[in-house]
Amino acid sequence: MNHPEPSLRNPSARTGETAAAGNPPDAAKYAFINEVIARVDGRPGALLGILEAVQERNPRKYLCADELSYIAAKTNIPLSQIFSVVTFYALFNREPQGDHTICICRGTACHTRGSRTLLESLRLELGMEEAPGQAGADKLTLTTPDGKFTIRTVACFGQCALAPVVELDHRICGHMNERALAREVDALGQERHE
Amino acid sequence: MSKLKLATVWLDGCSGCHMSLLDLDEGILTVAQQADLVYSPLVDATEFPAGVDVTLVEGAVSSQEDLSKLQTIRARTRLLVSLGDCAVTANVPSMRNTIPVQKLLQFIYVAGADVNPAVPTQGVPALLPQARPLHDYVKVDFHLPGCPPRPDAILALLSAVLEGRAPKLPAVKFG
Amino acid sequence: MAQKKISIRIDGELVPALEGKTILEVARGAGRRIPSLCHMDGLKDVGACRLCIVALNGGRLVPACTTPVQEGLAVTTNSPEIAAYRRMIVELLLVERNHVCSVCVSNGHCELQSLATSLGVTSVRFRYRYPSLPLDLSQERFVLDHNRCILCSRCIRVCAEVEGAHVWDMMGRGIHSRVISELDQPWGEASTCTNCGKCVQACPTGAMAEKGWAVEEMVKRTAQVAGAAVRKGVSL
Amino acid sequence: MSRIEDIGIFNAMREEGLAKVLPAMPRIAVGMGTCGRGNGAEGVYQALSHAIDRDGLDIRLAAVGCFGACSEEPLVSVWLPGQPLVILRRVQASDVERILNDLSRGRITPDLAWCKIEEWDHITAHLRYGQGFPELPLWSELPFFSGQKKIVLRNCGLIAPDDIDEYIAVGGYQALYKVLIDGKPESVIEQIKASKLRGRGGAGYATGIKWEFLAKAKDDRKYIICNADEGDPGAYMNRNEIESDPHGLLEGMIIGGYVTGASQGIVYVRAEYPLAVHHLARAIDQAREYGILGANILGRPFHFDIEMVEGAGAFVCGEETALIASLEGFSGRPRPRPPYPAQKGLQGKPTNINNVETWYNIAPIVLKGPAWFTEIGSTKSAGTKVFSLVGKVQNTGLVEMPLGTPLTKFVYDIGGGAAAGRTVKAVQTGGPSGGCIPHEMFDTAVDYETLAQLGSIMGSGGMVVMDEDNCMVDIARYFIEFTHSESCGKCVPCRVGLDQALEILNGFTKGTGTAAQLTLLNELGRMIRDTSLCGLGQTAPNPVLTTMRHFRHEFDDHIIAKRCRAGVCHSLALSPCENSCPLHMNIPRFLDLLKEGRADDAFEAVFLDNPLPASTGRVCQHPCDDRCRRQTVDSPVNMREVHRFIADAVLLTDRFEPLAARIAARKKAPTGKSVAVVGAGPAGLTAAFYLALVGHDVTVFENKAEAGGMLRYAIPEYRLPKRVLAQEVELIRRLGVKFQFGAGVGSAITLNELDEGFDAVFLAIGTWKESWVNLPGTELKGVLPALPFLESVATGTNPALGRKMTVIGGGNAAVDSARTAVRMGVDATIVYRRERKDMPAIKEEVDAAEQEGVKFLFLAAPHRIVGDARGNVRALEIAKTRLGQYDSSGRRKPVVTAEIVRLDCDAVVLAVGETVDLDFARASGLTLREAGTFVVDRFTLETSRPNFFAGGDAISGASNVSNAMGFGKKAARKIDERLMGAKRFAGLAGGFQYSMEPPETTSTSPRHRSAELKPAVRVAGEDEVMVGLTDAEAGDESCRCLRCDIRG
Repeated sequence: MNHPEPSLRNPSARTGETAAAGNPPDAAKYAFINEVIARVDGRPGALLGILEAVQERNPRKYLCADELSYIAAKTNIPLSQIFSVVTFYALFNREPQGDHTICICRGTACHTRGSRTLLESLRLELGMEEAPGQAGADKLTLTTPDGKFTIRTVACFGQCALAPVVELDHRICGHMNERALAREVDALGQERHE
Repeated sequence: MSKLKLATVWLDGCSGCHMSLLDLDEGILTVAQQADLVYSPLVDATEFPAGVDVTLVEGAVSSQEDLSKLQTIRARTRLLVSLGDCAVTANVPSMRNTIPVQKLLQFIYVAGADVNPAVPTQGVPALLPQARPLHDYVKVDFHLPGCPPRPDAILALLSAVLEGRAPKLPAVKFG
Repeated sequence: MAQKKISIRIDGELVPALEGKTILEVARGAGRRIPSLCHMDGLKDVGACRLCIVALNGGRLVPACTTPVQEGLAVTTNSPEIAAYRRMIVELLLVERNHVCSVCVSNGHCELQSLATSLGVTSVRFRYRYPSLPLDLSQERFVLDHNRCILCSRCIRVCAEVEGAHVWDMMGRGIHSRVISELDQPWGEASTCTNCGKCVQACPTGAMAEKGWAVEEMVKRTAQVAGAAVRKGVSL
Repeated sequence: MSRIEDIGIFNAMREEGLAKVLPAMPRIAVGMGTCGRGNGAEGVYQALSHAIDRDGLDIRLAAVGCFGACSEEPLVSVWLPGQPLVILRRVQASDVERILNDLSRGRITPDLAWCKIEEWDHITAHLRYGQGFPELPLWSELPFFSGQKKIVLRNCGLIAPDDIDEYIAVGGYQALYKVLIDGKPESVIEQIKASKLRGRGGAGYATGIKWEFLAKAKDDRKYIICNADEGDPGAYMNRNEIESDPHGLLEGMIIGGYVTGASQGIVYVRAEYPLAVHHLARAIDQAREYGILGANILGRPFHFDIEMVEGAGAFVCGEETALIASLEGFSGRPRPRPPYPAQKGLQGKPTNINNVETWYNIAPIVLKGPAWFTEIGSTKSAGTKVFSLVGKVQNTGLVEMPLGTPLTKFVYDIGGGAAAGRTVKAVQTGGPSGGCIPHEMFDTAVDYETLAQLGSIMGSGGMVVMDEDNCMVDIARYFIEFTHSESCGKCVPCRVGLDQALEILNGFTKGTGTAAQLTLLNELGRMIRDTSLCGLGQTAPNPVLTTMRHFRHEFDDHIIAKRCRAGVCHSLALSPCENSCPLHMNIPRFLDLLKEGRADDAFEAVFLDNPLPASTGRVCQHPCDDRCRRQTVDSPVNMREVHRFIADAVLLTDRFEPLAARIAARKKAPTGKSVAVVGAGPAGLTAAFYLALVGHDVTVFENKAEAGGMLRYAIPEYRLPKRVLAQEVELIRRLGVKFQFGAGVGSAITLNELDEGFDAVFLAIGTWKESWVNLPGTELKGVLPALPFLESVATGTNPALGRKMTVIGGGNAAVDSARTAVRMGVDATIVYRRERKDMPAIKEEVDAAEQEGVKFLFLAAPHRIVGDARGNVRALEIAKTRLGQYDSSGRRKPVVTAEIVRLDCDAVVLAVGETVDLDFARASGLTLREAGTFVVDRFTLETSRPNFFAGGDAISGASNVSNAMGFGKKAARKIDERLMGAKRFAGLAGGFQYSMEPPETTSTSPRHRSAELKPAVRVAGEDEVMVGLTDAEAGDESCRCLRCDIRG
């Protein structure tokens, strides 16, 4: 993978095989990563494609440290650059996500139709206090302690006609109000996590 | 014409700025001709008088008492000067701002105390959540940074203010 | 390719210049003072701090460090509006993190501090944020104090462009951005770090310093590292 | 499928496609865009395909994209060969059986049918569906589509997005074929330049010139990129374009690749658009299969391929250098320019980036030529732009309009204006980089130049309509919070500047803002705009700078008065209902006191908040109902009727004496100051009450014989019994307020005398003069203005009205006049020039009038009053009107037609509005507005003469009781501050302990309504129509309150 910086190769880039904390090297995982790298390496958007594929494969939809080290070793991209990319984009998670994801749209149309109060009522209902340092921040990802629910926000789903919009596990629900949202969340809660 | 009324106060500061004020050496004489020091830790007046012309305030606003003092001063002085980094930026006192007050007090007065560990409440003003500069609470007319601020800068500011002209400060620096 | 000789006007005065050079290089070459923070000779310019803004033909403001000179350009390096904007940028930097100059190891030798003095910043109109930031002492020779960091990325660039180790990079986004080593591991555990200390010398404030210095004692050898970078010919 | 190598195969392919779009059998197409699916389109599609298979029907079922009318989804189009294409709206799965068997009989289900399309201009082809269904309107006749010109959306919702044959059938890839055959790339670039096509992403840079740069750049590899990041919140046109017509994008890019000599195309799509990604990926595969992508495109020696990269959630990647950094595997942080991407872009190679929508215009321009394109739109901004019309407007959806169309057309003609009863306040264009444009500037043409002059930008085309329930300070804060969280953090002005701007704006919404901070925010905004590195930072301050410019009064409200009229900023109000009440009554408190059974405390708490609780309990227009959050559960709490119940329980019973004493005991020590109140109407009485309560010596001068103003002399007995008002006035008098009746100020006593005799004067003279109607025949006997008519009835001198009477006007005065006449056995007809929903009168009063036999004639403007020889009224001639353009009040202006109708009647009452007594106003020497109302300082209500204050209708123009009382209360507070130099009103109505625990259980019953007399009984006499809540009803109603004043 060539990148414009004419810097030297990493003199002592570690290979990714080292055992990450409590997660033995999983041969299938690394094989999958190799296959993805082979498919996209050298093409524009390669790193994004690799990270998206690896996260999607993980049942808990997150990227762990050993995967990142392995990708760095295989693509010759510096570790810090990979970490910079993983923490820059909202899509990538470094923490395991809940069984169900509730994503509240904070777009303009949804905001003018009250999605802020939806977010606050959902937070209260799932008993998640204001995370420190996120006072009023709308860009958040919170997972309930029992790992069942993750609340996320997104800047705009592009569903503005249905404002306010909430996505519950890839299902878009429009014209939401507090009661309907509570109903949907309970329904999700009952569902057995497959 | 009668001499102007000058006052100096220190809130949550280390009195270094007042030391720097005393370092004016003979500069003090020119000031003494133009103004009377009507209130200051350096004199034994007890109550902040009304109708003060210029007040130099050293130290950050860190406790409830600092705040009420500052508000009284603002109401009773024509011009208010933030003297030194603590007043201008909350400087060293602000280093506790990231720690919740209760945790701070517990850590020092209970965990850290080897004799009768308890958080003091008698005769000690309550701490504000954060130590903040003066201008977060009241309108400040002039700022004089420095830790401590240079005596020549204090003199330049004081004589200008007492003569009612805009002060031309030498190159002052934070810290 | 031979660079064409052209001439531009800086604050009304004609100044010779080589095409392709930036306004900052030409101005400083002609002894004109333009403030800067994220620029460092020998490193590729990123235009992050915006202190070097100058007015082009009396109108649009552009950063001098990343704007190449062109024939017939008229540059104004200072005006009441530009001075006010520069002061505001310094105030914003002072508010963003915990710049307690009086107890800082770089007190008296900090580029941000001296800029505040030269621009006449005597107080900050914005509300101090007092963020809670980590302190990394794991490296045996150096210390990284995020409270003093102004995110100018000089450390990142010198490590990637001159040393070639690319230990450092910027994590997160917006106000939550932070300089990190490798996978946000302590500096002492960064296996790709060669302990060369160029980042420490490149750092304009007290964020990166050599251990063992007390308040006001840390003087950086930025010029030597910049010289090495220029000789390495990285920046062209 | 075989590769298209020559024109022969191409045309054969086109025929095959046409057989799918216009098959030999009926075709049903379901709008399956993401928004359609969000509305249940998937269920409709499954039901249709199941039914078709089950019955083996000969119907071609297709899944198409979205036609753009989102508020009418799910949309299903049905086509019978030879007939027009009919679009059904809001189709549910349960309608499928009906649709199918109607179809089998060659009919279209009438209640679902919305409009028809007889022929369609795909620009690249022309399709004829057929004639028929005369009863159905054409699509272009519907308000939502009126004036739309679909170039970019030409295929959306009409062809299957995942079938290349259908795209080719409607002329797809013809332009590409023509360009490759002609083989003259430079002439194509000239055409694009001549067409004046500009970037549709937001900056509006000339596309032709951008292409020319790339074409001239010499390098071994060159890239063209489609920016489909579309991060603007409130904008979703790119999503719909790709989802509904992916090949349109590919064709534009392949042409672009050919003429600029690029080697590869990349589409950078948002990760939040899964369906668009899916359809685009499929379209790319199909294009490769057909030889339209890859090597030897369409059999020509031209090689070009397109790849898709999914973004990962970063708005800043919409900026071109950030997008490039993202593609190169870095964080999306913009890079300085120059070098521009056209010189050094992706991997250091020349690169050209255009927005999705720009690419869709290429094929049409190539086929129809630049002249055709420049005819559409305005001089400097040619062509059309797709806007996403969303927010507080009835018809939402994608609207493609020629550039230069005025905003009124979007909001009212297409959008249908605000929801019932609300008025539009502003439109936000251009997303977080755009600005807010106030209602008064809605005639602004929407194109690049004019929006820029207003400090906004067209940007992506997001158009969010806002009404009075939106707070502009909150909107500015919302956008800064968005750009602040999306800032990449590289440059200081944007990273830290936006953080501080947000800090200041958060302070405004919490009421801790200062005027100095407003100036600082202005300076900070300009600094960020002028010094930021990239477009995000440079445009982020636009929403703040424009709202501060156009809505400065809202910022002042938040900073000086600590009030948020829209009720959005919670910390500035006790609760939404209290915030909307002009008197700011502590409503949750009196509801809780009643719930706890403490009737006396409830009365005292109510009276101290509102000295005419029983009167307002009957006639107030109750704005609190609109803001009550109980309506999200079932219906608002009936707060007005509850405080009427609490007041009546004391005022009309023997508990009057003890409670009057209790309130009189609250009177503060005498201050030695005296205040004169001119006018004993609601405003004057309220001011007098509070001024007396805080210890001033108050004298009220009233030119009529009794106190009450409109309450006494205009509002009829059956709505407000005089004895109820009398009790309230008596209680106020008990506080020591002195009344001088028959004392007309200006005649009996002059303002100068008041000035000497009193420390302050409050003018609350109301609006008693009838605004005259220039109508022939008003001089006839039997023509009388509404107020004198109602006053004569109120004072017992009933004027002779004859048998039949007409009332001209639509406000409360008109309705009261008609209902009073009916009670006098007169046949009354209200004539109003607009429609019923536009009448300013209170809705329940209009319905009650109808029940009592009052007749209505809408869309009728008075033309002439006809009299007989003896000068008596014989008839009123009216001219029928039709509704024309929307005026500044957001209602359609009535336009008089030639059709005249004659209404025989013996009397005509004019109730077209009241104005201030102009002679008194002019004689007062105070500064006036042209309507004659007094000019006052917004925050102190002081007039141009020191210590002279004014309030009520005298400053606002004819309004309603509670607004007038609100001004009276505010004036009392400000006069007291002026006289005493201190703020003494804070604890005035305090001292009540009441529960602040959130109610465990609230009553589940819906809203209780007061019982009403039967219409026949009402008309027979003067008894009060609304009986009022019973004890049990009021008690239960008070348990329905959700206690929004209690915050965690």
